[in-house]
Amino acid sequence: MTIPLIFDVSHSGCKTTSLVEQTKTDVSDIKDFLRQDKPLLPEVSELEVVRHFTRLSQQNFSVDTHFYPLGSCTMKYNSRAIHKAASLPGFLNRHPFALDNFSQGIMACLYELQNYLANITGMQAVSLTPMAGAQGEFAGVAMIRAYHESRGDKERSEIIVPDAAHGTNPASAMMANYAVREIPTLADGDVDLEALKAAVGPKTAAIMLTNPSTLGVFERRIEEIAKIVHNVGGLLYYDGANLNAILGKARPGDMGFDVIHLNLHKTFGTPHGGGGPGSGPVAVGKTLLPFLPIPIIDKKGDRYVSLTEKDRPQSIGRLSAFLGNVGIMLRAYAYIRLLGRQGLPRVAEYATLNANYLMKVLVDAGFTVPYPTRRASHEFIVSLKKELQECGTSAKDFGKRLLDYGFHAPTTYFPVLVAECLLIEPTETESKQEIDAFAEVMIKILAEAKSDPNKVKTAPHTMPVKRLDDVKAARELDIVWKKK
Amino acid sequence: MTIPLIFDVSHSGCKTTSLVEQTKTDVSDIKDFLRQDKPLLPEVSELEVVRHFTRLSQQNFSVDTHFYPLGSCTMKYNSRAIHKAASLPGFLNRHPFALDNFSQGIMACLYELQNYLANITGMQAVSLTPMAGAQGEFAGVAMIRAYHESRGDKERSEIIVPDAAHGTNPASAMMANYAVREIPTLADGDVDLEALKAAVGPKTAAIMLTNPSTLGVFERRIEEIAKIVHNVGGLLYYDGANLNAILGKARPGDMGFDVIHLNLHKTFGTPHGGGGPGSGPVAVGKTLLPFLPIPIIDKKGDRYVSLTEKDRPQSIGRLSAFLGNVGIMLRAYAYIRLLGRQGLPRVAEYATLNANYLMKVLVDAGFTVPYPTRRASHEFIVSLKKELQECGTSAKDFGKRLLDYGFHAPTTYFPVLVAECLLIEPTETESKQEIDAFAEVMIKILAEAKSDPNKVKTAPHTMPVKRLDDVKAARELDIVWKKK
Amino acid sequence: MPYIPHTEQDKQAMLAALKIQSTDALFSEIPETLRLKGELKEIPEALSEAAMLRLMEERSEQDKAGLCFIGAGAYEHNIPSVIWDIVGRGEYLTAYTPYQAEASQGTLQTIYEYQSMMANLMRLDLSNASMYDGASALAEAVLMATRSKQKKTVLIPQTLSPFYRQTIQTITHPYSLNLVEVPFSMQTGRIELADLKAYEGQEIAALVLPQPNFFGVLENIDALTDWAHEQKALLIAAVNPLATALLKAPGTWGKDGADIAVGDGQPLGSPLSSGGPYFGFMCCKKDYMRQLPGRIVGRTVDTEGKTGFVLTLQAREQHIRRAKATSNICSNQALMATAATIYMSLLGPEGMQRTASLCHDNAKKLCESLSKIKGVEKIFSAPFFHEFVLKLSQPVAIVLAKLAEAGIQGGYDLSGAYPTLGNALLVCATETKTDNDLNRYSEALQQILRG
Amino acid sequence: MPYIPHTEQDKQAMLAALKIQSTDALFSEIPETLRLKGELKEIPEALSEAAMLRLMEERSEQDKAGLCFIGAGAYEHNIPSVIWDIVGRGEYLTAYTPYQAEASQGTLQTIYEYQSMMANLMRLDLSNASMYDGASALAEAVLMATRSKQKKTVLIPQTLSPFYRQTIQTITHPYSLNLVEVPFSMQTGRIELADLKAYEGQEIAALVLPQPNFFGVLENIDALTDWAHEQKALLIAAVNPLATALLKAPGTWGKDGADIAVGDGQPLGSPLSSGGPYFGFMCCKKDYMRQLPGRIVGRTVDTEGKTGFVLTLQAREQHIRRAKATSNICSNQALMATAATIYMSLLGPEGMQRTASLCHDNAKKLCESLSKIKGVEKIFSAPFFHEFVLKLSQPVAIVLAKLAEAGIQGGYDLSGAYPTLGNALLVCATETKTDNDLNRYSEALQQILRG
Ligand SMILES: Cc1ncc(COP(=O)(O)O)c(C=O)c1O
Ligand SMILES: Cc1ncc(COP(=O)(O)O)c(C=O)c1O
Repeated sequence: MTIPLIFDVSHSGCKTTSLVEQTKTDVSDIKDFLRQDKPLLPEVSELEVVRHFTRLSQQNFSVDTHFYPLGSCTMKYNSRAIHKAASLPGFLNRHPFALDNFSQGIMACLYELQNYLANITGMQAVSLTPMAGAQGEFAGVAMIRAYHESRGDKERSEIIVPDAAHGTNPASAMMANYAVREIPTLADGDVDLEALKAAVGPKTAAIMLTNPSTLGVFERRIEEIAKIVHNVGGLLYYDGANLNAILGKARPGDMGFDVIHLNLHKTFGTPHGGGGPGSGPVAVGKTLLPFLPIPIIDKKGDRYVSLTEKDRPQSIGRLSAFLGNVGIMLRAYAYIRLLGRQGLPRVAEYATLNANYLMKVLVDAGFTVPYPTRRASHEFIVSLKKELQECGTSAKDFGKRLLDYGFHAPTTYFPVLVAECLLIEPTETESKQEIDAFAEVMIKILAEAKSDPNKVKTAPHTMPVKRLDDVKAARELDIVWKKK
Repeated sequence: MTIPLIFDVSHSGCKTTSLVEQTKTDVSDIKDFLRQDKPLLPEVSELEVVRHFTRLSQQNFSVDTHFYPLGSCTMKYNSRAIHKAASLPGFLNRHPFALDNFSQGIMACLYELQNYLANITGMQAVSLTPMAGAQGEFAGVAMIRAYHESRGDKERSEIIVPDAAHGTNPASAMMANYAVREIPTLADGDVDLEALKAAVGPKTAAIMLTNPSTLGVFERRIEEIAKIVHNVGGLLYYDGANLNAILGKARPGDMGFDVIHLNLHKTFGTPHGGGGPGSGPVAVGKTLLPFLPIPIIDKKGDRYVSLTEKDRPQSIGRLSAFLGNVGIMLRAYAYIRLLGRQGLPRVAEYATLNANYLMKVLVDAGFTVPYPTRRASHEFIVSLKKELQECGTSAKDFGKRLLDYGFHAPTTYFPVLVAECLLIEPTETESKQEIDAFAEVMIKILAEAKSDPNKVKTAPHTMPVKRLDDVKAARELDIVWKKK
Repeated sequence: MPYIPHTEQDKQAMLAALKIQSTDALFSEIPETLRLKGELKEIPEALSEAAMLRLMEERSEQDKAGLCFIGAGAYEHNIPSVIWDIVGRGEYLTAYTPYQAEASQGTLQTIYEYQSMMANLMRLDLSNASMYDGASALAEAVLMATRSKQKKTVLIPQTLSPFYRQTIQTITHPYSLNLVEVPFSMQTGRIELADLKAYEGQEIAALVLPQPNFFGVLENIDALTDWAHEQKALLIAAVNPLATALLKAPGTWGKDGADIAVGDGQPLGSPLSSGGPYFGFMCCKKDYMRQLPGRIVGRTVDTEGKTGFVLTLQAREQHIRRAKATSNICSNQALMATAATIYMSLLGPEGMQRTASLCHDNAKKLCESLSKIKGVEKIFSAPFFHEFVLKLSQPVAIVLAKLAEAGIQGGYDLSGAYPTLGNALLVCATETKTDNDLNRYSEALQQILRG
Repeated sequence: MPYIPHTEQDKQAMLAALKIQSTDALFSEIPETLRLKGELKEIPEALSEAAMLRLMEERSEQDKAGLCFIGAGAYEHNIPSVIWDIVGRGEYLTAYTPYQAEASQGTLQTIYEYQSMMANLMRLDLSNASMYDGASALAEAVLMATRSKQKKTVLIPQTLSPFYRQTIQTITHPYSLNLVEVPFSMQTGRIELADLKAYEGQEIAALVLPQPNFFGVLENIDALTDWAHEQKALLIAAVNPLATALLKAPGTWGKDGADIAVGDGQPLGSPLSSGGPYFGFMCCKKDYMRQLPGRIVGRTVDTEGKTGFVLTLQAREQHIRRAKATSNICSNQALMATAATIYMSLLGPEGMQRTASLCHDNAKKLCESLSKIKGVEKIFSAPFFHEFVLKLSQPVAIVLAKLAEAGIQGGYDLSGAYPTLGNALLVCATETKTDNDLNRYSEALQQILRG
């Protein structure tokens, strides 16, 4: 059932008067500044709003309703307790410029969170301010730039990125005005060290790595890589989107990384909100300490204070108007308090157990994995190249068909270097039963691909809409509703 | 898609440890009292619980998702603001036995609500304690019994109820150990006064009436009825489930009623919760004042106090352990504050306008109404007797087919005296557009009944389940899940 | 206009369709004498949503009291955050009683699961879909027993909540039952088997048996149940459902088990909320099924054989049987039962047992430390669950007022309902209390009784 | 284990399938030297949900401050109760970016409606799906303008929030732009056309123009927009979207309208929340569409011709274009944009205009009464929206501390960012304030400055 646009429900003159005080107002003193037209917004009743958006919401798959094994996204359970904690009126109503005297409670949470994240990553210090992973990446690369600039080292114009990297890595390098140099991956999923050695040099500002990589394997020669890059004066950036795999098991700081960003909205169980808000704190080692973005929470005696550019003259500065996505930080803080010291490593154990188990079941059933000799991290790749060749069913088709069976699709066509790939990340919060059920459906679709490929190629069949036309969307662009 | 039972998702040993403190406890001192078996409850993860009940909830129609014109139920919009008001932590966390000093805020709300309801109904005083309409009815009839008993009038053993009455009316009379005497309705929908006159006498304890009646018309000779009953020493009970129709337009107290109950969960916009909780306050005139159930909130100087049996020795007593459904009372209080003095009569105006308009559209389209010469109140009846005879499609079939078109069914087969009836109550919170859309679908189904009656008779076709087997449910009773 | 979607244009179009000038004409059948002329004077002018919320916030803040050690039938428990986020979803919150089964499978399956959990928890054959509250459920159980047994005498221990006893009184009054109050032992705080001797040989329909009783004390359930059955009376258990996860289930009391179990479901996820909404539950042996009041959901199949759920056994109910129904109950407390279903699912058997144990532990600790204070004496000797009775050297009302100043809601004053107990205070500690909370109470009480 | 559903049995079965003894083996590819040996020492022991909530409640209560008259970029507004009840539904809250369109129509249609509302509100051709916040959105707009114009100079008024200016600095730093700060008139508190003369003839990529500006003052937008266009520069409007319902829409500024409009969406339903999450919005003329950063949703059809929604124009984005994308943004602030969509739907054009008018009215009233106080002077002459600047006879920090004691958060201290203004205080009053609230402020300030 498609749902009409809220604009189509609109009837001119309809309003809910209880939402705004109906007293008379006088704006005659600013009459030259006033808008003459009535903004073209919907005019609907409160019930119409409730019904519209409630029904719209029901058309979504979500963690709360479906297994959502989207690789590189860590779609774990988003605890309602941490949502409640962050939604306490005292937190919601606090103005970012409340006086320090009225901010000790929240600063205590943020200060402790900084320390927890430093401990978890094995780094020296943390700034929570980046608003998402990509902004964390930008902050990290900007710190790398600031570091080289502070040393008068102006030659460094390149950032090295493996071909398996997430798109934000090269894009963040670009945002920091670096040229991107891609290096290939070996057949076993590790970085090609020879290519790396050939690539590094005086122009190398840094390398950006994800470990475990987006191929779902741990980069085993990471220490060697660190040595190679450090030897030429470059720094190491760690993309922490995959931290769920090694939480409490290994730490980027110990691997030789100089800077890392975390995705609180992945590893630390904060909800994705249909695309955001997230939070992408950065953590640094000693080298980059002075450059951390502000604000940072510090403790002076028993009082918490917020450090600004005055306290941190070498800081790359501020990335947004206030403190970042504080509501998400509070959720991550609460999450860590709930799991505790023992709970965090358990996350990595069960996330990895689930991924390896599911991979095993699928391999046994005839699916192809590109790195069959490797342990999966918290996620793994299945390639459907063979199925495409033999049955004409693509990774996209498999993904869409999964929807019909009540499972969200894995990530498709990423990383780009594996043809027809599904990147599957079950997370630790899914049960063996759920994973078995998913595997069963995968196997069923594999059979369908052979017996009734058209069924798979035209999927989904049970969603509110059938397969949508992306090409038309881009060609005959309709991105803003207009009054007819 | 059917959803497995939570018991089928259960896997022994699964639990969410964060929900309960994991410290050691010692119950050895009560070991003789302990249960030896593990209660057969589900063992599931928090995510499994969230997913299960979220998905279950999506299988419901509700006011928030669908037009729900269920007659006699007043399925109006349930304001989220009043839900929020009643869910304030200060209200949720208050113990019913908190000291009076810590109860002035809540008692202020309840005291004012009593006064508002007295004013709205034109009665002298109110007790909020009944937990639903039916308990309000019991309280009312019990007061009537107490009144007659207090006068030593022991002969009165009958309560008169029109045949159109809601089932709770005779059932409540029975609960108060009265015999029920039914009187018929005339062809124009009013009570048969001759039958009434013949029925009343020294045995008459009271008459129970709904006005507007459940036939969707206003009982025009209510003053005469009052006189007839009062003349023989009987009292008049008003079932206030239909108060939405006359809110601020006419008052039961002015019509001669001695006692009434209200359904806060109908007229005052509190949510129905899939069957409850509701709240059924009773209001009385002077005659029954001493008998009101306790507790009642009173004001002594500028302090609020709760009256008990000591203050009200003639009270019928207490109907539950505490104050009744306080959370629902708070919602109704907030609702009245939001609508205000002008807003309440507007409810009746638009509820009645919607009903009359919809009736007109349907009549024009060929539907049969049993009282074509009458104004509809806030609801009206359509009889599908003709359609059943001609096409074999019943009121039930129409109701089920409506579901396929995204509308909840009206009340079916009530009141019992109109064959194949649909009792339709649109409420004031539905727009003309929605009502037009509903009418259009009704007309479409009427056409289907003629062209493709089987489609209608086997509806619904698009719900999570097809038509369910009631007979099997009652014959092969399965009302508790058992471990296989 | 709050919540009215009509524009002036809509209204005019509708009036035109009806061929009338104004909405006044819609009320023309109401006799002129009965038309309300003026305004509703008691009703204030409309508030905006924000103003209303601010008012309500002030009122709710005004009542903020300290740490809660009051029980007496309503108990502070931790409520997992999941519960009300789900129960508050529009699809649960704003649906009606699930008459249209195919469009109400969410509510229906939930209630079926509820019935299953309650019956399993109580170890009885079946459960209805909920009653108003524990007290009214018990009153209905008493009626049910007298109907089943065709006898009028019901034994009601004084260890049953006085509020429950009053409710039974009110609700059964029209049927002139013989409600006999059974006194308790001043020493143990419970009904002693020996004291029941007096009632032997009478025509008893039922014995009501609370567990734990109003004093928090654990009754001697097995012996009393067997006694009732020897008298050919029904045994109606009135239990705390959370405690039942830890304590013997009613269905296993004595040789044959309780016949009916009722109680208040509040401990299973309902906030205190000044006393409501909570919900009553009612379970029984299958022999009494057709006497059971209230709604029942059954599992069945659709025309294609797929599992589904419907309201069933409706021939007991008011909307079918009218004056011959088992009760007049129509709306119940479905939403609170939904909360309880989620509560039980989240905690599971282990979590509920553990929670009950934590309650017991905290109450024991608190009782120990309070009864060491000079001027405080624990008066009953029998074991208790999470409430206990103390006798104070000063009037309870005065002590409670002073405790309130120290940020402590000290308990329920028994001196009104049980004057023979003297300055008796009923104190409750649940799993919500930390050691620090318990200490705060003892310290404050010590201070007060010393001063 | 919190949130891990595996029973010991499940775990053993899975290990057995993998033919390993323990989960340790799963980490065997991590070099031994890198395996973390000890524990995470900084992380405390796990808390139960109840203990965690109690801690967080204490922390949040600890920060409870008085009536809020602070603005400076984050504004207290009434948030209709509907909004977060719906936004908090699991289906919105726990979905990912809507890559799988057919299983994400809820989010996609919502964003399409969001884009439509924002574009209509701004009177510009299009809107993206959201940015992180107003400041970073503006920085991206500056980059977008310099890319489009292939020029490096951008004029940035000092009436723009200092925090926005710092953010632009940080984000554009790698590109070594020429960011020129334009001073404001100390008399009017805004940029005067005459003062722009100095920049004429330079190679200007864009002029940034805040409305209202950081002081709350209304800029002379028409003249300044025309000036920018005469210089062949783009005009980037940085606006408060709620104010825009009342004030001239950027798309209608001057003869040709602003080219890009950005701002912070917080006033549209996001709670203050210590500064985030809010969201940035970004709208522009269609000429700049391919330069726009961030996600965009388009309307299309399915294979049966039914309407549906998908992410579109992805060739601008990092996951397709990598180092050649228009930005690195990936996750945005979708949920807050959802809240804004519901906010705008609820209030509608009339409600938003009325709200903005109430803000203005309250600010005017407060400004009048405060500036009557001895020791208080309103320093700017140009009209303002809902914020204004006062000069005090005492240091602002001291006055604010005293106001706080009286339960009033008096405003934002400008003396740090604008030392030349002296003891300057930026005060904001929105529609949340009653006359009584305004009086409380004046009385308190009077008291403080008198004493
Ligand atoms: C590996 C990796 N790095 C970075 C990001 C970017 O994170 P964000 O979307 O929070 O900007 C993602 C998100 O999908 C990712 O998977
Ligand atoms: C006319 C009428 N009276 C009484 C009742 C009973 O109200 P409750 O369900 O609250 O007990 C109803 C409910 O449907 C009704 O419609």
